[in-house]
Amino acid sequence: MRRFLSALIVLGLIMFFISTLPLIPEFGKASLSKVSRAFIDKDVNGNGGNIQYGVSKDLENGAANVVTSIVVDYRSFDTLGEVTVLFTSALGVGIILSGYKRKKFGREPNFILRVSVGILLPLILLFGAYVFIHGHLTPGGGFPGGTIIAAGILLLYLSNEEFDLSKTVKFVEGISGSLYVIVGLLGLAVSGVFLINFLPTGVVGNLFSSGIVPIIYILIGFKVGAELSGIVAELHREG
Amino acid sequence: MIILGYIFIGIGAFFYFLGGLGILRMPDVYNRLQAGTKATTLGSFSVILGVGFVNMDYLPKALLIIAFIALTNPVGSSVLARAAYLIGIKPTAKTKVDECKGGDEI
Amino acid sequence: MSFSVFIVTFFTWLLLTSFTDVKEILVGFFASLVVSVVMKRYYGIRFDLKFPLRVIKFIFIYLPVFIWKMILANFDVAFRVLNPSLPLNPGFVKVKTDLKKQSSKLMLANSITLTPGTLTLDVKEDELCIHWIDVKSLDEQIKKRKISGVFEKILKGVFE
Amino acid sequence: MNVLNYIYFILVGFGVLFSFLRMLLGPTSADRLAALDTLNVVLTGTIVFLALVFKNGLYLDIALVYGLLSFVETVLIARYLEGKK
Repeated sequence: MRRFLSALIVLGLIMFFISTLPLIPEFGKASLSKVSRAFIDKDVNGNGGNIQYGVSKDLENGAANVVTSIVVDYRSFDTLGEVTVLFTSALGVGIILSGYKRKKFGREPNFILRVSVGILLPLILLFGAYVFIHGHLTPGGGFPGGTIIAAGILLLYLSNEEFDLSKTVKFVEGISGSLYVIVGLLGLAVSGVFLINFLPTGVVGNLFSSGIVPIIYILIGFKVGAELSGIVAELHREG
Repeated sequence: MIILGYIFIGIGAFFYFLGGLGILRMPDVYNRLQAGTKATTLGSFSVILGVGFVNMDYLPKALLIIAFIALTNPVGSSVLARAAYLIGIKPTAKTKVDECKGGDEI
Repeated sequence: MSFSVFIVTFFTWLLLTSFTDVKEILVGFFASLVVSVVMKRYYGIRFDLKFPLRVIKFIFIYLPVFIWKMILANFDVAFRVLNPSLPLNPGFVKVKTDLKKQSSKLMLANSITLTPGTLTLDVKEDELCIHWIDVKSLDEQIKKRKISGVFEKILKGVFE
Repeated sequence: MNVLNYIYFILVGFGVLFSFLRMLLGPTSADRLAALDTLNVVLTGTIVFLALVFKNGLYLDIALVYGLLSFVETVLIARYLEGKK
């Protein structure tokens, strides 16, 4: 009876979602407010015709991805705060779980898993780096890239018992966090505003086209990857 | 080339269908994994290679995804089969031979 | 830094960015340099001077056999799944292998998983525990020939 | 090429439906995880195919991320199922 009821509820929800689908506007045809239109025109997909992907140069912000330009350029100070929130939660996990002795999994790790993770891990790290280096061109960025790196570290923990990186993680985290603030202070020194985009922007769609946005995203990627890996390490140590 | 690509995609879709059917019909978890893993791996190769053929710009990344699936998919099913064997999930009654002797002495 | 990791990651980067731009290749060079410095301890494969020969052997001898066996495996699965009476005669068998290196044992296990009617459960030193969907015989020689014979010969040439 | 897309989605839809049924029915958790693993690989291939349908190469990146996460998920749950001795 319970199963039947739950199946009924799920069916009802699916019907509801399908019935709401036609209400969503088609891709690229949403009616935008003045503000979002202005931001999109400053970046790439402006329908006004004055900004084109791969042609226009020296824009105010050259990121091809509008969300990236807002997150890491116009509201970069907010992102600094978000990274701090993540840092605080990692610190909390570390404080609560520290002091326990390290336990091991009941079974010894699988041979096939251990060797294949040994082969895959550099590629996973490289893919995380790819995601956060291309954060201003593709839907990606520091946070997803860091998460991919942490997933790789999680795989390493699952397959390898004798392994610990708590020290390295803290080091990388601290370095990248303070570099973020230093980049902001450089903006303050050059133009008088904290975290301003003081580097030149190139042609939209190139790799070096968005001033300090890629640099900050690389730092965020390192920092988020280190923090999440630290959380994984603490949880694993707790058993 | 486009036609060849779509033929590959069709073959891959058929193998995906077979994989689902195998997962549903086989009697125990080991046989299910056999059917599921083989069919979906070849299906993925075929679909992704077909997409690479239809649009040549995608080909390098498609090859990368193929290599990734070729490395991870058998490992995943192998780890899962080992876990099922270690916790002692009974194979189907048709199973006659068991040289690995259950438990930890694999 | 570990040179083999560098080669693999740099090639992966080239595939990811589709060989487009000089700047991309430059950035990829540095990224794979960093990864290879970080990862020098945790890596299974070591390359040496015979590496190009191995790649050629891998592509022209291993891959065709592997793909052919995979297609056979899928027709086997199709035959079993679509047959209304489900012809099965499963069992767990042990097979010994002569391969020594870890990476070649991994490749052997993966190849066995993807070829007709077999699934590797675990590898322990030189024994593989295999779920075989259609047990033909329990004799050592026949088992080995049926399950891992071809691949073992090829992989010995490629990796060791 | 619209008809071909429909053929693909019908075949794959049946595959997804069957493995979903197994995920609901499966007597043990290993069965459910096996069905989930199959489902994930099918979905990875389908995301790659969507790159063709929507003419947008970014779906390939998404497929790579999805494949990676599904691998991590399978391994993690399998290691959890193994449990202690």
